[in-house]
Amino acid sequence: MLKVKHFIEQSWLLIVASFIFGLLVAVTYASWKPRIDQNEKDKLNNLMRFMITDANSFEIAVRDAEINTGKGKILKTNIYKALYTDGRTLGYAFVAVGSGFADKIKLVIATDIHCEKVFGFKVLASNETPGFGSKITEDFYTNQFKGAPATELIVSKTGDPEIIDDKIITISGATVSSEAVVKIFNTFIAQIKQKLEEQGLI
Amino acid sequence: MLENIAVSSSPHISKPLSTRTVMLDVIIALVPAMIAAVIFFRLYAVTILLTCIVTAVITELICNHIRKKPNSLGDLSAILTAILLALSLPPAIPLWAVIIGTAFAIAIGKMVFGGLGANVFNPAMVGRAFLTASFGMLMTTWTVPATINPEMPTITESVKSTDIRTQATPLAKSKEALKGKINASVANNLIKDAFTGQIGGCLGETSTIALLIGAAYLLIRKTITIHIPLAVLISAFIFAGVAYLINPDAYISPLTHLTTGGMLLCAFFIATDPVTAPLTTKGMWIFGIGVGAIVMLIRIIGEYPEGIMYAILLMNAVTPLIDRLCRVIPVGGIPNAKS
Amino acid sequence: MTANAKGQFTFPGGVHPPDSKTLTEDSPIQIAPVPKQVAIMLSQHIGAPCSPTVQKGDEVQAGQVVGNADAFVCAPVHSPVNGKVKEIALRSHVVLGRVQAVIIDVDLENNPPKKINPEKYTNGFDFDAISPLQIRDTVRNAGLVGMGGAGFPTRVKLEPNEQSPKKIMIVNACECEPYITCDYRMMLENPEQIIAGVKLAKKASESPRVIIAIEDNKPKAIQMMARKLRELHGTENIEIAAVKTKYPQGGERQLITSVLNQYVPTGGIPPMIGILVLNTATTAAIAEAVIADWPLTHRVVTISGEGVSNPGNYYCSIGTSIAEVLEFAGGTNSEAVRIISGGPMMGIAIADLDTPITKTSGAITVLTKQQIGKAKFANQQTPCIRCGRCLEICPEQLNPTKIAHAVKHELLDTAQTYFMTACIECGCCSYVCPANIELTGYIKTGKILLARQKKKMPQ
Amino acid sequence: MDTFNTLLLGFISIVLINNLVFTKFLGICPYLGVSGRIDMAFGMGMAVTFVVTLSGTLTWLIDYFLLQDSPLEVTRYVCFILVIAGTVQLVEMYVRKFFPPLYESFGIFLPLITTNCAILGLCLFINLWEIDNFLEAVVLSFGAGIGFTMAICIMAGIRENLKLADVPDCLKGAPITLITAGLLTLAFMGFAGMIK
Amino acid sequence: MAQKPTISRTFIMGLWEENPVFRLLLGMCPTLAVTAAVKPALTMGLCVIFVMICSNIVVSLMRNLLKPHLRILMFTLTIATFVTIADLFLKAFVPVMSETLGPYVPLIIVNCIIICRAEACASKNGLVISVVDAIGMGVGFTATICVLAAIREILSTGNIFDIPVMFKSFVPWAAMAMPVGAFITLGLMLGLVNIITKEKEKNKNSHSCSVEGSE
Amino acid sequence: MTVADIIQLWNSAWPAGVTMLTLGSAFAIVLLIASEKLKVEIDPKIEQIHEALPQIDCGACGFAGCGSYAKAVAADPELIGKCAPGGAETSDKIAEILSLQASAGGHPQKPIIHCRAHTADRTYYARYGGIETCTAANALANVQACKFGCLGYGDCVDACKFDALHNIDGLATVDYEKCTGCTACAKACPRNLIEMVPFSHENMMTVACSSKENGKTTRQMCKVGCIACSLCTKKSELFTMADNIAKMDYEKFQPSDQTEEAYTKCPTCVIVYRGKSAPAPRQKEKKPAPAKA
Ligand SMILES: Cc1cc2nc3c(=O)[nH]c(=O)nc-3n(C[C@H](O)[C@H](O)[C@H](O)COP(=O)(O)O)c2cc1C
Ligand SMILES: Cc1cc2nc3c(=O)[nH]c(=O)nc-3n(C[C@H](O)[C@H](O)[C@H](O)COP(=O)(O)O)c2cc1C
Ligand SMILES: Cc1cc2nc3c(=O)[nH]c(=O)nc-3n(C[C@H](O)[C@H](O)[C@H](O)COP(=O)(O)O)c2cc1C
Ligand SMILES: Cc1cc2nc3c(=O)[nH]c(=O)nc-3n(C[C@H](O)[C@H](O)[C@H](O)CO)c2cc1C
Ligand code: SF4
Ligand code: SF4
Ligand code: SF4
Ligand code: SF4
Ligand code: FES
Repeated sequence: MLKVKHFIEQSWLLIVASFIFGLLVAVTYASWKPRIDQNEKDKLNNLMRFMITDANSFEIAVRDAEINTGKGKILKTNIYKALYTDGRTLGYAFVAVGSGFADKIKLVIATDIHCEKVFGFKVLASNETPGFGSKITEDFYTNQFKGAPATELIVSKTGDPEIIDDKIITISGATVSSEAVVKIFNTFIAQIKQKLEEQGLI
Repeated sequence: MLENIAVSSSPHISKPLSTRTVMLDVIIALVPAMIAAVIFFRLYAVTILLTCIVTAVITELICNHIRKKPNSLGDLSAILTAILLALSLPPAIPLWAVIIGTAFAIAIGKMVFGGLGANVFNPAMVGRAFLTASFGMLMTTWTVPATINPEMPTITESVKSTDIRTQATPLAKSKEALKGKINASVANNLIKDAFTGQIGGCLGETSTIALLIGAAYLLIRKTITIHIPLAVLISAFIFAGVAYLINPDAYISPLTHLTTGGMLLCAFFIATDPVTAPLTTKGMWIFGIGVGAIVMLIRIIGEYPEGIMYAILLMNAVTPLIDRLCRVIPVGGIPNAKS
Repeated sequence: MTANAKGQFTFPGGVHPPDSKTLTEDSPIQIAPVPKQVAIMLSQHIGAPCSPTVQKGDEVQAGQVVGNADAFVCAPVHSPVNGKVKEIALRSHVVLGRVQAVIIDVDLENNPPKKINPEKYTNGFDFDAISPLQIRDTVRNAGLVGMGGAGFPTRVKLEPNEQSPKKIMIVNACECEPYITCDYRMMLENPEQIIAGVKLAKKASESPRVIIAIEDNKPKAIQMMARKLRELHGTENIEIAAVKTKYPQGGERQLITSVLNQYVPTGGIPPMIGILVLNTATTAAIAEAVIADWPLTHRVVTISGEGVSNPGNYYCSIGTSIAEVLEFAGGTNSEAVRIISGGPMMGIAIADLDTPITKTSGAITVLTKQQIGKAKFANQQTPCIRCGRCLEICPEQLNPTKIAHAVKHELLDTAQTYFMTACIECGCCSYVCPANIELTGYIKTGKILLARQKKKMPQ
Repeated sequence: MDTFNTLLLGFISIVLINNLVFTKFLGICPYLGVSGRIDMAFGMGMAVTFVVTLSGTLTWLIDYFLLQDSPLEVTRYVCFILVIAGTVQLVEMYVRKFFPPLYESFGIFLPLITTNCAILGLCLFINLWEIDNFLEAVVLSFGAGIGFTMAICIMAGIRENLKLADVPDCLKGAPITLITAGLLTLAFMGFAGMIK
Repeated sequence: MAQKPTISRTFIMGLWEENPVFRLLLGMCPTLAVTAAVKPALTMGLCVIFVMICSNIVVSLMRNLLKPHLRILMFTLTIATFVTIADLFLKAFVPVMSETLGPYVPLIIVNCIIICRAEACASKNGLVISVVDAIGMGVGFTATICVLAAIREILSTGNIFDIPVMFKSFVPWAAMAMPVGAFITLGLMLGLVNIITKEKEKNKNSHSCSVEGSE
Repeated sequence: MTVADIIQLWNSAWPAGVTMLTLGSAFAIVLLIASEKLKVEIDPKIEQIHEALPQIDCGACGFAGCGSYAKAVAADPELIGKCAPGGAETSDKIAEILSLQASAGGHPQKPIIHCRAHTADRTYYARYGGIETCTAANALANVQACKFGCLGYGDCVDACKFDALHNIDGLATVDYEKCTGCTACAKACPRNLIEMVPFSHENMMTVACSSKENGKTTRQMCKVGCIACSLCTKKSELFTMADNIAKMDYEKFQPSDQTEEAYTKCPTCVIVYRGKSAPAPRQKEKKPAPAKA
């Protein structure tokens, strides 16, 4: 018994403090949780709304669609459906991941309702070199995707980026990153199309 | 009584050799490469070389002034650094970038460490690395040499317009071959042009023959020893050779590797920078092999077409460790700990 | 001509400074006039200093002992002249600073200059009649110390050692320092004396084999010695080796490597591997002590350099002041800027010309600004460019630049990790350094600092 | 074989390409503070490697089995730091008592590690990278330690040389170390993009 | 030297004399990691101020109850709690910054400055001094990293707070946004600070009499 | 906020509280046991120093944490002042703990330089053009005639960490205001000119010369050296003569008429005061000018 007393004498502060701090943290979390969740949702929604401008709300069309990224690796991603105020589906959007120059690149890609035309893509997260690969977020590059056909895209070093077709002109000095985006695109788009077809959505 | 008698420690005579003569030798050895640069890149070469030298001199003067140190231009090392930096720049780089790079090379690459002899990294490569990191685009634009492009644009044009005639270097071709876009023999065929220098690339690296003349001069004058160049070239050759044997369609031939890019300039003029290379012969071999290996690693596996600069900087970083590892052993062996 | 020694006749590293021997190599040894005053240093050798055995006012005879001590590692000192002790006072010593010296006013009337008498050594001295111990005792009493520079008492060197019996004796006749020709002249003019000395030393040290090592830029000396050796001894057990001309071939550690392809352990000395090295002048002095029964009171000094009027070799009394010695050679000329006791590579610059010459002073070199070089004279050092030349030529294969820089920043431990104490202070590294850094000077300083630190440690 | 490849590439990647010090700015304090001498730097590196492997593994386990996707997720930081601080303190006491020679050679660095963000940083990054394989977590943690050791040893080598150089007074110490570190990161960019 | 800390002095100390970045060389990781632009730097600085104030308050209140073997644990526990709160706050109200700063927010826990102040100041002083110290140190830290961030942002983008400030033909130096830029800028800044301090000391020495007289 | 809200909050919060409680207690127990079972005895001085340090183990001192630094400082007081977070206060405390020991007599040991010749007072044989340290200069043959006097290249100045030594016209001079008596300078001087002396008075009298030359030679070499005339020994019994140099007995030193007379009568003015408020050394009265004319 003496030992217990000794222990309490020595450590009561830590024990009490950890309990109180635990509560404090949990209470804060509980009260802000809705906002945090909302923020997360908003982020994706905002990006998607950026591409599908008319969309009013988004909901998951296919949950955990399995995408084969090559080398036998399977990735799960949600396919969202963009809804107009009247409930009409405007298009689909999904998060795609692949390796860039330095690290993984996470994109949000949006297509039209038939998955035939691309509305565009936005970078959700990337770690490309500033001044080099970081240029994949610039309009020069992203605009080429707006309206591009949702088929296998081709990369090219030369050409006119203003012409919207399946040819994507690389950013000079960041060929690797530019190619990476296209590669991610190509890997995902066909399989997404297939998933949507399986679900009978297109 | 004997006011004009001076006393100092032995020895009282010395070899007629000074830092200045050593540096001057290297500058002389670079003359053929500079001439080649002027032949192939005309005004570009001249302006870049001059800008580099002037900036280096001014930067060094300012640094010395701030530190209240005597003028150290006399040892010519700043000028040599400037020349080597200039020779490793692409012809079409705008002059303001040259100024930034040179100032960075001298101030951050050399003077902050205490000036000549104290710097850890090769100043010229520090300057180049900073430029590459900052202005990647400008550093990868390769102008077609004047000898095969009679309407070589003038400087003012090039700064403004992006449509100077450019040309893929053999190493860019090599990268394409690695990705299976073309056959490596396309790059291998450029070797003849590379020998004279009629090819895209940095100012000083294109002409193999000019570099070899300079190298021979340095070796004859005993300004450098053969260890480092040999180690760099042999190790690069072996790596490239193994890759070539595995798949000659994807990997360019070892000889092409040795004659293109900055390999020769690096082996004879940059890796041999005494300040940033190991002191001992054994260390020099390790250093050289390391440089060769990293260059080939970057050229073959890495994302960049060329890796000379990074190889040099990385090996510079480990030079103190190499020196520690390759400590010279006195002729009488290492004495027992007891005595 | 060369012996069947198994060495390569060279050693790793080393330099080729201009040897400048033409100034004096053809000038025969001259007998120097008697000085007016001599100062006999009581510390002229490594080991315990002597205490004076005479007092102020005493009359002394030439050859008389004026200082002695009981220690084993010690050699007595003798007066080279007849005269009267003026006082016992401090005099400048080349390395030791101010040390006690017996100052003798020379009795100029009855003091004929001492001559070298070659004939003494040609007519049959009975080498068998004298025992090794007798030789060693005579050597000690004659005050013999190594005359090649270090000044270690010769008796101690000759003493046989049970643990490592002497296998080979090397006679160091390299004279690798520029300018110096005193040993060379001795070999040309008095080969008999040297050979007699070699035979005595061989007997005293009980070495079975002797190799006389001469640099191959002295063919005349090699021929002369070979001929005389054949005439006086025959070639068995005593050989001549022509070693490569390279500085510091005469360093004993280098010489051993050259001649025998053996390495003396770092921090060790030649006896550890059974080798004895003697300088030619030392052997000549042994012969003089044993055969002519005269102690070490005179030696040949090369006075050379562009800064003296009449360069040459002079047979001088030990104790003569450098100022007076220079007078023999016509004095210094107007361009002289540095007076060196010894040669230009290892010699020590002198400021106080009253410094007397000692048993180990083989040369006085006077250099002009041109020889020293402008930058070196102005002590203009530039930063080390890590060119590695100093490592390449260091005959001990040390890392002079690291040691010197560690000393400069007072990191003695670091310096020691690069084996600072193994440096033989040959000066090669400073000689080649393009940045003109006084590497040897720093290393010497470091050794002093280390020694002092060690001394202070226990407290 | 495939997992082995992943592990190897992961290891090389975190040592050379995504080195914590050079690309993630973690552990800078000891990197500046304890890189004066190679032996000290190596000791520090070893200590970090040991602790980071241990705590990387431990926190991964806690995270994976306890916190992830549970309401307790919010206590992640507190749990992580408690685990790290507690473990380090324990290990230090233990080594000090029972292995004095070991303590002398690297244990003395242990207290310094609690406040070294390389440890917590790595635990957080492993969480961020969504590593879902135990072995991978262990290898990455270990690799991070090795990467740190390499970085600090290189720096120590350079600084030992700089001790003999005439660095301007105002830049002596931390400033020149920072500048050198900057140039080192420049050099290490050579490895960028080598492994995906 | 060991004079009793006054409120104003304590505050000033943190700003310059004991500036955590320049003088104590602590908390280098966030200093370098979040200074590619001013916004994240400012956010980070504010977080640090918040955490430091809270932890200094708690530690100052508990200062007489601490047991030696649990001290470090206690400090880290306190700090971690407030860091979590700060992190949640960012996530809830400034999600963009939360994203940019990523794991560097939780890394405040091991930021040596905070533990240092907890130990060196809060565990020895009363509430008021502790809070002032926290504010002083925090503001010093924030100001410093903002200056660093401003330099880097201007050179690497030509902008500050996304407002272009450089001349039109300025080509941004991408390297300044990379680790190189961080290390070298900080290194040079430290060098500059060293020069300034030395100048100050010199001035102080030459006027030392007048300073003493006025006090 | 309603009661229901609070209950809901509590419901979602208590698991976290309990988790941390458990973790906290677990560590508390383990660390308590560990701290008692694994206690290691250490030198009380080191412990004291450790207490005085901030104990945040930041490594700014260059050591592996406060513990290592404490140990190092205890062994080598020259390392004081490396703790940046602790600042000057901590340094003072450590200095106090280590209380740089006073001499046997209870007086602080301060250095006295046994030379008083400035460049102009000395005779030189040549110009010195070598490495500019006293140790290197001392190793070369006598550039400066007096082999005993100060060389003025300042090895001691470099050794002093407290800026208490300065080279004034070729003579190392102690600033007694700043000197802490750390003995570093005494160790550094290759000529052993610097003696650590118990300062029983603020200003101590001393014979500021080390020359062991006889009077005549000293006079030739230095204008202000001790010429061993023994005058002082006749004036005061505190002075003794050995090896051609007068010496003062510092332990017994007490300013008196005798010592004052020795001071004023010394023909070369080599007896001087050294200390915080010492008067400038006496200067030899110039012989009346006409002597020359
Ligand atoms: C410091 C540095 C960073 C780089 N970062 C990237 C990058 O993030 N993304 C990329 O695609 N290329 C990057 N590159 C360029 C690649 O190495 C490669 O040279 C380029 O992709 C080739 O494209 P180009 O043919 O258009 O020059 C970088 C280059 C350097 C020197
Ligand atoms: C000394 C020297 C070092 C160089 N280092 C590099 C380097 O590290 N990286 C690089 O991309 N190019 C470097 N270059 C430029 C290349 O040699 C070559 O010109 C270029 O990389 C080939 O062009 P590409 O990038 O279009 O293939 C260097 C050039 C020289 C002269
Ligand atoms: C660098 C160096 C060079 C030397 N050169 C010679 C030389 O040329 N001739 C010589 O007799 N001794 C020379 N010595 C001295 C020898 O090493 C050795 O001390 C001497 O030969 C021993 O003989 P002793 O005891 O008779 O003097 C040199 C020493 C050193 C360190
Ligand atoms: C053989 C040789 C090669 C050199 N190479 C370089 C070089 O690559 N880059 C450079 O900046 N300086 C070079 N230098 C010059 C000099 O060493 C350089 O300015 C120092 O690194 C500056 O401290 C070289 C010097 C010599 C003798
Ligand atoms: S380090 Fe010593 S042994 Fe080597 S070259 Fe220099 S002086 Fe000679
Ligand atoms: S020779 Fe001189 S410059 Fe060359 S490494 Fe040695 S010290 Fe340095
Ligand atoms: S007192 Fe000694 S160390 Fe100081 S300057 Fe004089 S001689 Fe040099
Ligand atoms: S080194 Fe020490 S004893 Fe000498 S003057 Fe300086 S503080 Fe005083
Ligand atoms: S802030 Fe990262 S280690 Fe100190």
